[in-house]
Amino acid sequence: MHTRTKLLGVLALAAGLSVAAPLQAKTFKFAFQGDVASMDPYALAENFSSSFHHNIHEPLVRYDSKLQIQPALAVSWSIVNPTTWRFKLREGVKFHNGNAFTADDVVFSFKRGKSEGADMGSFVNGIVEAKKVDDLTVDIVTTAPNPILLNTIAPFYMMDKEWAEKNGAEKPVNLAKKVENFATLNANGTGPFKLVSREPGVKTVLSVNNDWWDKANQKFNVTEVVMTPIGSDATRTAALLSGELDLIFPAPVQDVERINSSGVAKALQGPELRTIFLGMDQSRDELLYSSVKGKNPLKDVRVRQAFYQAIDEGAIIKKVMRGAATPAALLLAPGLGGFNAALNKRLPYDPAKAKELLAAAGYPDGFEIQMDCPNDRYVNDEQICQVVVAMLAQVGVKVNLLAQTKSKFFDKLKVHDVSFYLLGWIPDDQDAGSVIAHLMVPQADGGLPWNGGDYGNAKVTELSKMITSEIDQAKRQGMIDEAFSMVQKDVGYIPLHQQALSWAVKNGVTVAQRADNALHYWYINIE
Amino acid sequence: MAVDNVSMQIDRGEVLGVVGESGAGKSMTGAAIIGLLEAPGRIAEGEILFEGQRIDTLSDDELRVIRGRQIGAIFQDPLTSLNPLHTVGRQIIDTIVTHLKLSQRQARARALELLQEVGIPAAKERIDHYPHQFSGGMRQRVVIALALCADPKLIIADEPTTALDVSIQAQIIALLRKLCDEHGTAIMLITHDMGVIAETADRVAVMYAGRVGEIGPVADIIHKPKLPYTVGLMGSIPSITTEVDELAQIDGAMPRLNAVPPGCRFHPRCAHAFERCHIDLPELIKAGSSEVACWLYDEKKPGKGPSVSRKETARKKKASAKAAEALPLVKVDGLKQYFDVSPPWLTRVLERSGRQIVKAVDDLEFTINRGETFGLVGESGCGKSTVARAIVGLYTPTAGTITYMPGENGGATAKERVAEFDDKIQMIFQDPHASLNPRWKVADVISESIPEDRVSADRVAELLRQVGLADADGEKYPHEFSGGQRQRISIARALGGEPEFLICDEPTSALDVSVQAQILNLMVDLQRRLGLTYLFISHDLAVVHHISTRVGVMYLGRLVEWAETERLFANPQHPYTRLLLQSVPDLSKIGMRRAPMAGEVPNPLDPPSGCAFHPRCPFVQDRCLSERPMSIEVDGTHVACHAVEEGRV
Amino acid sequence: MSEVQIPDTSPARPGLLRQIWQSDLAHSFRQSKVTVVAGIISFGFVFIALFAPWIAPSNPYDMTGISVLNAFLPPVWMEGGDSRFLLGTDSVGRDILSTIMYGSRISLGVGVAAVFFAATLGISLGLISGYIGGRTDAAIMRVAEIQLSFPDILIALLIDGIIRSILGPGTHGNIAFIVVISAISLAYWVQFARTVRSTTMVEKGKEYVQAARVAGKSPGYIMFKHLLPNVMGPVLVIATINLALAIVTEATLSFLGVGLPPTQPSLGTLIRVGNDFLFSGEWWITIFPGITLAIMGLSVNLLGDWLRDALNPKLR
Amino acid sequence: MVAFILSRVLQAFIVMLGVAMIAFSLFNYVGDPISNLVGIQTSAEKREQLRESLGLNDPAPVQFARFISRTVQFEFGISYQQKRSVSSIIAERMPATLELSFVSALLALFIGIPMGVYTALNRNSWLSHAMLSLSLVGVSLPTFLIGIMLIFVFAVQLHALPSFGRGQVVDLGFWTTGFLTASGLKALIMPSITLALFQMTLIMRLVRSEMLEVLRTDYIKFARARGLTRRTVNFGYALMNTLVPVITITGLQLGSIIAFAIITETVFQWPGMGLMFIQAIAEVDIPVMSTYLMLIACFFVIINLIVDLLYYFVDPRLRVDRGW
Repeated sequence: MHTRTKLLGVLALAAGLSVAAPLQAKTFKFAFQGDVASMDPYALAENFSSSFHHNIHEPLVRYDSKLQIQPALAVSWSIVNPTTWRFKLREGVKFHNGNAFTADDVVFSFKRGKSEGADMGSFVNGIVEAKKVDDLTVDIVTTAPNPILLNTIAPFYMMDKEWAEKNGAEKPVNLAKKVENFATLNANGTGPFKLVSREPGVKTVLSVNNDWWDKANQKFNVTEVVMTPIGSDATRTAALLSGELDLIFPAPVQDVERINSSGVAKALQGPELRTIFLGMDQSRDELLYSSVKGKNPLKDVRVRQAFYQAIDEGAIIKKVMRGAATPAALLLAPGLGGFNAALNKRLPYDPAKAKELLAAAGYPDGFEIQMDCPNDRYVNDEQICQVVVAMLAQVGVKVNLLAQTKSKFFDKLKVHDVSFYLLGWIPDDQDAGSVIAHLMVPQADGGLPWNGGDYGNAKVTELSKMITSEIDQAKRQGMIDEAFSMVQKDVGYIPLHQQALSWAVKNGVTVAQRADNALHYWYINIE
Repeated sequence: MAVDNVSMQIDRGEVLGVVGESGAGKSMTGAAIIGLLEAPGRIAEGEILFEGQRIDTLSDDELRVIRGRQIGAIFQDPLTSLNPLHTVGRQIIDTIVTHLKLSQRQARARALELLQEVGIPAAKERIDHYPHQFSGGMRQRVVIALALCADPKLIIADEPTTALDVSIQAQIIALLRKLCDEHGTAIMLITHDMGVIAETADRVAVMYAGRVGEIGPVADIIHKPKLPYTVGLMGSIPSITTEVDELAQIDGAMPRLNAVPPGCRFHPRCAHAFERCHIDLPELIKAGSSEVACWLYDEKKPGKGPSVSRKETARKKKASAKAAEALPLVKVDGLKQYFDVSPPWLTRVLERSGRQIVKAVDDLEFTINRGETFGLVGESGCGKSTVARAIVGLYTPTAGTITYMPGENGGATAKERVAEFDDKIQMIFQDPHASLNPRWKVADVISESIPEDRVSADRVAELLRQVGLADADGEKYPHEFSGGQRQRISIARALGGEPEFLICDEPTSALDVSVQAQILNLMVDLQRRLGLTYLFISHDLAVVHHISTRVGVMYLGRLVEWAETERLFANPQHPYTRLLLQSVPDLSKIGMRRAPMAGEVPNPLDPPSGCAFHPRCPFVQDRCLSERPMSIEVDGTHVACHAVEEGRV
Repeated sequence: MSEVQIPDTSPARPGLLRQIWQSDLAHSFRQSKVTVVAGIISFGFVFIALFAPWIAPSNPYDMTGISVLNAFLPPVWMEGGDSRFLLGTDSVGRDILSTIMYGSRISLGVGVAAVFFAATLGISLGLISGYIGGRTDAAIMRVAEIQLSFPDILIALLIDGIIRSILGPGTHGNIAFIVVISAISLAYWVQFARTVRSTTMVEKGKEYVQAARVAGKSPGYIMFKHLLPNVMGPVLVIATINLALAIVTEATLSFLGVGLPPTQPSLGTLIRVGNDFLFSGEWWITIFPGITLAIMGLSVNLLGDWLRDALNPKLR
Repeated sequence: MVAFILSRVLQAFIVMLGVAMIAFSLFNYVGDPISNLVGIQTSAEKREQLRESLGLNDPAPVQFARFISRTVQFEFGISYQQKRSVSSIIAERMPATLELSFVSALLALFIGIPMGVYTALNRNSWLSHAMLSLSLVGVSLPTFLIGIMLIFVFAVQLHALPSFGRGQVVDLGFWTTGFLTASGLKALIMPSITLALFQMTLIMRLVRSEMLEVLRTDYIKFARARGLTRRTVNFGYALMNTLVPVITITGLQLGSIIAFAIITETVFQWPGMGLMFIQAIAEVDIPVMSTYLMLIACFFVIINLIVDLLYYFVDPRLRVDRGW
């Protein structure tokens, strides 16, 4: 009898612990195919992490659901001189721990974002510093005039200086001391959700921040969010269909039909802004992974074009993507700044032509090359690669595929330890300029590691610099078009398609699906 | 069909001996009576009556009540007959309460009584001990106590003494006999050892190939056997009292039970077989005080049965006569062979125990002369096999020398034994199943010992013929042969290097007596023809008596006595030799009742001080406890005993 | 019974198929219908493995013959099936039947190779350890013990991981076979070594070995000529059972994504790749390889089981 | 007794030292620990500084000693991928794996042993044959295949059980448990069955063959010859003696459950150490790999120790000296 009472006591305790949420609690449970790398918003500049952090931390300016810039922690801004922007901060904003949000926090955040171990380079590299003017006013000084500064800093979130310093999280990593950064597991932002618990790779729980400043947007009824990483497509689908989850992200394209016909959930599909493309090493004199020795076949534009025309993108979309993709000829998706539909025309699929080109380039019997591919990053990434391998085989090029997990793949890509690879790209600032800066400028000319094949063309490099600081939109568009045309002419990349956004939600759950694939919990309602 | 048409009867208080060679079906008969035949065995026909009640048709549960309560059983190996995880007390009590309506406390009291009755000293403490804490002989006593739990009317004892040493064997036999007399219990004593039967049984049933061949009073079976098989069997058993030149020999081997010949199963080996024996299976018929299953005794063929063909003439010791003037061939001097059996270093440190050294052979000295057979006897663990292995070079002696041909060219010691002597010394092993590589053809086995330059098919064939096998046998694998034939192959292998000196380590102890006789005869024959010298090691005094010219007795690593065979057996000096000779069961000891000497073989890890035999010696004095006796010569007998030296014996 | 049983491991007389057929081993084989079926199936797999290039409808490694437009075709008996693809096609348009045949070839090949190397290593070390004894024995057995603290699959995973990180990821695609085979064989040698060691220690004490020593034979000779043939019985049993284990281990490694690449898929790789389509209706991509793997594992295991019982006289 | 335990502990210690050596070499010699810690842009000078400050330039024995001293303080370094201390990662993941393994071990034992005993005692009943055939299927089928099938049937088709994860867990501060909630218990069902199946069949077959062996021994025959009841013979004598050798192997089997959980955890996305290990292998996250290795070794050593002690209490031959 005694033991029984004791057991009941424990059960009651358990209930108390697990159902701590307020009455009418609406818990939103969803699964992503991976996990957020860290609770530190500066740890990794990656699309999903960025969209996740936005629920906890906020930027000075943000995108609305139509991807238009709107004020967030800054209420207004003005250009003091071409390289200095002045931001007026929102009054009365509090961090989750109750600290007030001030100019000091902005200054601290930019400093932290530029420090060792932060992965915020693309957002803060062009910024010299943030200067405090008064408690609610900050100046941001840029290295050069930046026409899209607001887009650039939209994914850059503000952290609490006092909290970070108190907890020893001044820097994203502290390697020498071999201690973990406090912010890896904890977060303190101003956003609509607070971090409740964090178990990396297992589960992350957020709860609503009732003191959020943005009363106008507080129309959602979700009070708790549980995020679980589920790597396996099949498991993710199964969990949605068995009612364990409210949303899966992404929904495997092969399961879309099944989900829609299940009656318990439906797929949400729409065009996404990420372009999937193939990159080629065009700088080395000899490829790292190829049967061709002493020269680099991919330096020959004919070979690159042969690759391009050997790939039947129509078949990929039909079979691998099951129709859930749009063919692409540019590394820029429709709807992004600088997109020109006139340029978005793919070279036709023509294996005969491809063979001819290869023969002309001196490879009538083709050659052997290795292809690097992530296997858990993009929709059906590994399968796309497999199909590409098969298609290139038809024109005599034997491709050895190395598909591995995204972190290993990115490690390789960023040091350009690849010969031929698949990558997807979505500009964080929603603008063509950063696409060119990230992917089309060789490292020797100040390019970024993401240009894995080190594609370079002096004219494009020059254009890139001009685009970054050209304020006149028409002129700027001309430059962008010229740069993209040159890349197309060079066949610097082989664009494949924009994959469709593919989420699936349980019936009775409404979400807003933004074209940049960001999932923001403050748009979610559960019946 | 394993056991066929076996009929026998046991009366109250009677000991019925069932003898036969291995595979004759003795154990199966015993198992059938208590309903413990193992699948696929079953009783196909016939009935078993116990006190007039038919028990073979009973269900398992009904039979269970009879087992233990009415019929007890004793198995061969006391080491495996007891559950290692329960105390002996618990095992006895379990059995008692199963059969008798006694409380735990009463059962325990009875268990204690039983243990005392079977002669377990300090039974009060021992009752709570586990089996592994008892020695082999003590365990067999516990097994007997277990069989006696419910005071059964019949005990089936299957080879109860086979696994025991001679001196212990005598104790157990005496115990069984005593119980039989005191409780009026009938015992079915199953054994292959005629000596045990002679001493214990009232009547004897001789089994052959699954049938009872002859059954009758023990004296008649031994002295006036009627069945030709029994006649041959009795003739093939060596004795410590009689001398024969050659043992009677039954050629061939008993058929396997799945391939018995038609007619009388013994006819292929029978010298007296006539037509009818090939066709009709004989049934038991009355012949004098016995019953015999043999057509020779059929009324329709009246006439004399065969007579015992034992030549009781005294043997001229040709070999030994020669040995006197012969040169020494092997001289063993101060041989010590120690083994380190210490637990690992760590355990020793933690348990604060020192190194543990087994002194398997401790200061041994003897000489073997050319052309003689030197017999080495002793109980298990006395170190006799170690001596063999040391001489043949398998061990490097801890101390002492073994010199080969000490007289010629200065000889060669064991350590410097060179290749030319490798071939001169060969060895024959005990287990014919383990001594031949089962994956090798016989010809290859034999070739192994032939020096490489002389290997040829002819040589192999010659060796095979020498040991009585056919040329074609070389192409067969060892498993195609019987135990005796394998031992012949083993001998052929030993002869391959044209040795002068053969070390025979228990060469016949794994064989049945009739086969043993064949091998012994073969060895004697080979010795005569090839002029071999033997070191013959055995625990069987009768065999050693039969074959040796000189005999040495070992006890705990030391040679306590050695002398010419006749002298030693006729006039033993050392108390231990006397004990052995007194304990050994022998055909001549029919119905002998005696009080065997108590005591057990000490642990060789911790031998007694002084004279190792002193704890068991009736003549022990203080000196024996502290001083190790040196060997002295008394009338041609070398003996190491203070009592003999002081003339107290 | 005191009669010593003779194990029926008798080697057949050379060159006489008839004798093999009549041997006790063959007899006990024929006695068990299940074993006969398992034997026939195993033989079938060996046949497929050896002759896949000639009997498979198409070559799944030959990328030139594959069209993605044929992807996801169901088995021929279902609506939309194509007569060219009996069991349907996978996600890149390969014929499932052919990938299974080639996959079986790879699975079986990797299994046999891994067991062969494991056995070679294990037998050598076991013989040395058992015969020489002393410190050599202690050293080898200590290593074995440490390795035994970990389950095979973990050892295989670990070795796989280590080799891969030493070689660097770039080369992995091409030498995945070597990686997987060495991982599995290094995971399984211990069992061979321990069995051979204990058998060796038993056999070493037997008198035929002493007879050879008396005849002055060298340790190498004794180990090779006397002991090796006599330890082969248990080794054969372990090898068969371990073959089944190795096949399953390879499949598991491949399923976990650290085994063989999808370009040269083993059955495990096929299951892993197909698993993503299990719920989307294209079940044949994973179910058929799954069934094949199960049947292969089961039949080899059945053979191993029978062999163990047949070679162990005590169990009869 | 003390000597026995001490010598066992010492042996265990030696094994652990060996494993630590392997883990250490993994750590230091597989790949460059520095380039795994810093970004590609870090200068050579800075790398050298870091190398010096981490003591990577010290002689190997010094480094090993330091490694050991850190290890005994549960400091296993920082995960290359997660940039978090490995000990906290392990601490988070351990409860999930241990709970799963515990339930599976119970299932394997309490179903496997009775099945083994039944099949040994009733060798020829059809049920025994059925169990044996099933067990062979259990041994032959890869774990992951069984898991996939279970998910397909019970989660996807029947919606009866969750297909992944631990369900609702209760955080007790030092431990998270799924035992206290209905969803946690439901989530346990399929993974634990999947994980237990293989061990269960192994244990069953082991118990069966050991028991058959014991039933053939002389003391069982002798016990039957004394007319002891079938129950006493089968359970008082045979089963006890069967369990003595079974204990060792079963102990090892149960230990391997923890490691076998790798597969089950992958299939069911069970957030335990196995899943962590697989991710670490795919990402070549050496600190996590080597720590996991040592941890598993540690579990094994502990289980072995317990088995030895059990043995000691069960088997009087070890406990009581021969004496007399």
